[in-house]
Amino acid sequence: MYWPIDLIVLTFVIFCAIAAITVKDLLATAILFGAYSFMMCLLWAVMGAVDVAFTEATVGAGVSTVFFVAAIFRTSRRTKD
Amino acid sequence: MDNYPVLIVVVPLIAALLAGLAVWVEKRLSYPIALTGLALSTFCAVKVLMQVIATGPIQYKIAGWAPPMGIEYRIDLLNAMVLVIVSGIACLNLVASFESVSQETHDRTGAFYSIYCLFVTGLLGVTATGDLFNLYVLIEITSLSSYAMVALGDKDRGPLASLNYVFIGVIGASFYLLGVGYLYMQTGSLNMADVSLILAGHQGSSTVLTGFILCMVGLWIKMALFPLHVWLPNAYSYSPVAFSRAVAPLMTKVMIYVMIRLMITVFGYDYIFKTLHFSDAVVVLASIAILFGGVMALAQKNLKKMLAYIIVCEIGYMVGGAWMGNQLGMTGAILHILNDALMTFAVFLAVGNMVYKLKNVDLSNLTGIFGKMPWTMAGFVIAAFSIIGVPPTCGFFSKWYLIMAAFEKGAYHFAAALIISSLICAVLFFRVFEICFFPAVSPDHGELGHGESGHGELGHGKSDAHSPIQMEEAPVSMLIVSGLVSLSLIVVGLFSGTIVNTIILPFLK
Amino acid sequence: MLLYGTGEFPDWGDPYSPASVHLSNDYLEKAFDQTQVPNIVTAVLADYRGFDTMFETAVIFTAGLACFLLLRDFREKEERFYRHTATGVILHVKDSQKVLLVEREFEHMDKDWVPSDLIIRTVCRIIIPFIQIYGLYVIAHGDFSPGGGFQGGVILGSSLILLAISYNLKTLMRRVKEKILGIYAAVGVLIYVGIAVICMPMGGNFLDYSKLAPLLPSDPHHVRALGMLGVEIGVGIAVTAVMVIIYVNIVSAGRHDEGL
Amino acid sequence: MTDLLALIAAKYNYWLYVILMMIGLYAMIAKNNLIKKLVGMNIFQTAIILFYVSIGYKRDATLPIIENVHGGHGSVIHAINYINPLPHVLMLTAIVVSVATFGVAMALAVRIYQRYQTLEEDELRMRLSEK
Repeated sequence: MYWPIDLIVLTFVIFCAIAAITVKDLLATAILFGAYSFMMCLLWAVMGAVDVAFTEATVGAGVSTVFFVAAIFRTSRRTKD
Repeated sequence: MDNYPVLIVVVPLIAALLAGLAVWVEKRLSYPIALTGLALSTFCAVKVLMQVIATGPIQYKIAGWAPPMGIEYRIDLLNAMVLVIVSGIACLNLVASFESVSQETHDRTGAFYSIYCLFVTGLLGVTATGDLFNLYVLIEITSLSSYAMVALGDKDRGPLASLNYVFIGVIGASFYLLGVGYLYMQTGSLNMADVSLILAGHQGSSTVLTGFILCMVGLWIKMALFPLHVWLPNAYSYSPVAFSRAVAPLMTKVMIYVMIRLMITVFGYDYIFKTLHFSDAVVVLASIAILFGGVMALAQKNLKKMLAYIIVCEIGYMVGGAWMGNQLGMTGAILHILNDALMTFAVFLAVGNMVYKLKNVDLSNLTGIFGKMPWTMAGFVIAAFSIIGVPPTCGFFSKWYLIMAAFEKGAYHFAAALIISSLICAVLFFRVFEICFFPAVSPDHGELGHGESGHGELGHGKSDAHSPIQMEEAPVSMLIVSGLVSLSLIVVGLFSGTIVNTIILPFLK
Repeated sequence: MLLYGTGEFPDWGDPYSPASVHLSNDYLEKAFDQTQVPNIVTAVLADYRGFDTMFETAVIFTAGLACFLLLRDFREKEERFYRHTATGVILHVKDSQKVLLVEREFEHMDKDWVPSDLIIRTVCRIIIPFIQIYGLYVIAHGDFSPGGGFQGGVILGSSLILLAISYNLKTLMRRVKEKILGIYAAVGVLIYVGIAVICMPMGGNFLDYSKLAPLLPSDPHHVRALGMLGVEIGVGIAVTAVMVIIYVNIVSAGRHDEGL
Repeated sequence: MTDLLALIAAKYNYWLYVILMMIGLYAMIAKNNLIKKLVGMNIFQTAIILFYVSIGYKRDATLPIIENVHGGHGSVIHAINYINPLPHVLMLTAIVVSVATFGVAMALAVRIYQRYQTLEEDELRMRLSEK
């Protein structure tokens, strides 16, 4: 494992997590959450859990985000926090 | 046939799937399929219980792999008893709920039966399994199906109560999963028996301690022990009756079973009561839970909510008994699993009958119901006596064991809490009886006004229509089940000595 | 408290930590000989711990059923829907015309509707079959490479969702009827449970694939791998159907008529 | 001090998981919007998955897929060369469970919005007490 890449991915994971829960637009939350899942998936692929990474890529970054956007489409984008 | 242990769990699953298919093919088939599935499962459970009593624990290797590698079912006396309780109550409840389900869920009855079977599958699987991770998956099946069913209840508040339940349920399950992860890290195994063998060599490890605490906290959230109980009253009282009748007696009791299973089989007495030193604190917590549940129950205006708080109180009994650290306490707790499941079921059956007729069970709406529904109320009275702990009914005996255990341990606060809560229950139920016994004072129904305004109006119109006293009983199937269960309360009470001697004491040895 | 527990953890990546020594070595060393499946994760998932996976599929089924139960709203079935099915008789020949018809009716139904881009539409139409083939590959090839029934099912499901996004929900619902989805979801799990149950009259325990040998026309050595393949196909079908059910119910709030 | 640094360096994955879990828990408790809470819930679950995957990792080991399937039939498989597969299996199941929960929770959120036209918790509470 090449440590600078690792460090960058780790930073991104935490950054995306914090950003996803702080932005005030739910659509942005959805996209940041997708990015978070994808970073997580990279992290797992680096750790050798390819099956888990594959699942996370399809589920976390793919289908969850779509469900998310669908739910926002049916509710509202606005949020107070 | 030696496949009974797995059939107990798989038959309801198949029934759920077929019922799910029937939704699209022929809607009327769902109910008979579900009923057959649960009845078969009960049959298997009884078979297994008899076999276990005769020959000792059964081990079933799923997929034929030896335990630490594959998943195994290990059925001993405690398991077998809880399996019979769960499948029996689930089956009886289904018999009783045909009418109320079609009343409450309209065009979706088929899907409801399917998801109900999945719920029961989850509970049975949790009880039967001997694998820590399999337990987690099954807990999730149970919770997912209960989220869905809670949301189906009250149109206004059901979904919100359910979403809060989702958040708390997920936290609970995740804590449990995390605890299992810590244990796995220390032992490298997930099989309960195997883990406990390896753990014997790691008594002082902080990882094991953290894992233990995480598992326990997760389970406490799931069973709604006092400071973590907030989700329970709303979730139970806003759900459809057919479901609250099943979830109230079963869900928390199965979680308590899991706690006892982890305490005895995985960690062992020695670890919990000799190495760790917080069992007293848990007993204190349980006492507070008992008192709090009782007091909150007194403050409720709605019968269903009141009963939900009584469940919080009963959970305190069982947790306290299990953590007392002596044999009497454990006996009391296990016996109380059986008794409490039965009496909660009985009391919720009666409430279900009332809801079927009245729609709304605010206390102010129950006036004069004795005259209208005498059989229902007879069942209610027996169940209430059992919850209070009047001698011939079964509730008395488990409380007796618990109080004896408290005196043996010197935990007088727990004994005091038990007695006080019994008194509170007595006050509570006699208040209900009083309201139910006397018919509404006069035609003007002035006393109805102080109910919650929206509901009060609705109840007002309803009771107006029925103001001349006449028999307004619930359907026969509901009554028969109600009567049967109330009878069983007394029978179990009379035979509790036998139950303790054949099932619980041999298990604890 | 969590950090307190961390203090005694074995170092990260330590090959001799208890977790990687006790059981995993057994799996690693024996799995291939016993099952003939080189991807050990799949072997453990579908065979040693196949019971977990069965309930995992049941969880998915529960989720689909729950979404249906919570959101599905039968009340407002519009007659418009029938008109669409009437236009959709001819397939592929007059595709552009058919789409135009749908568009015209859609404009007054859905006020948020934006005309979708021709490029997006064409590209999606071209790539959807490839996505589906990839999904099938992932399901079938789960024994040898990462992937399996669940991932493949999700990919297949998302290809259908892509169809709904790039065209509109009606296009999807016209091709895949709700009834079909519901039946597939249940049948997928039933395939899994069925394979597991068949093992019992064949003399084995529940899920014991090795007892299926007399039923399958192949080398008994590979029978476990074949059993896993069957199971994965079941999982794939169920997951595909459930993903579409959840998406459709959420996006149209249970009406199944309009949506993203 | 160097001890502490060494401790952090050796176990930084575990630290990361604790941090993520706290972020998730914070979002679930402190946020007002129900969808934000759901995001928190998902982060919480992924943190646990990260924890499990970290348990399974072995230094200098390769993926748990046996090489040379067809050629080297007699060759012995050395467990030390492969990453522990069991946590991966468990986590596949956990991911599936978490997406199922997520879907159901989203459905609930849509139901709530249909009924109350809001997803903010304080507004919901206000609507409820109005009645």
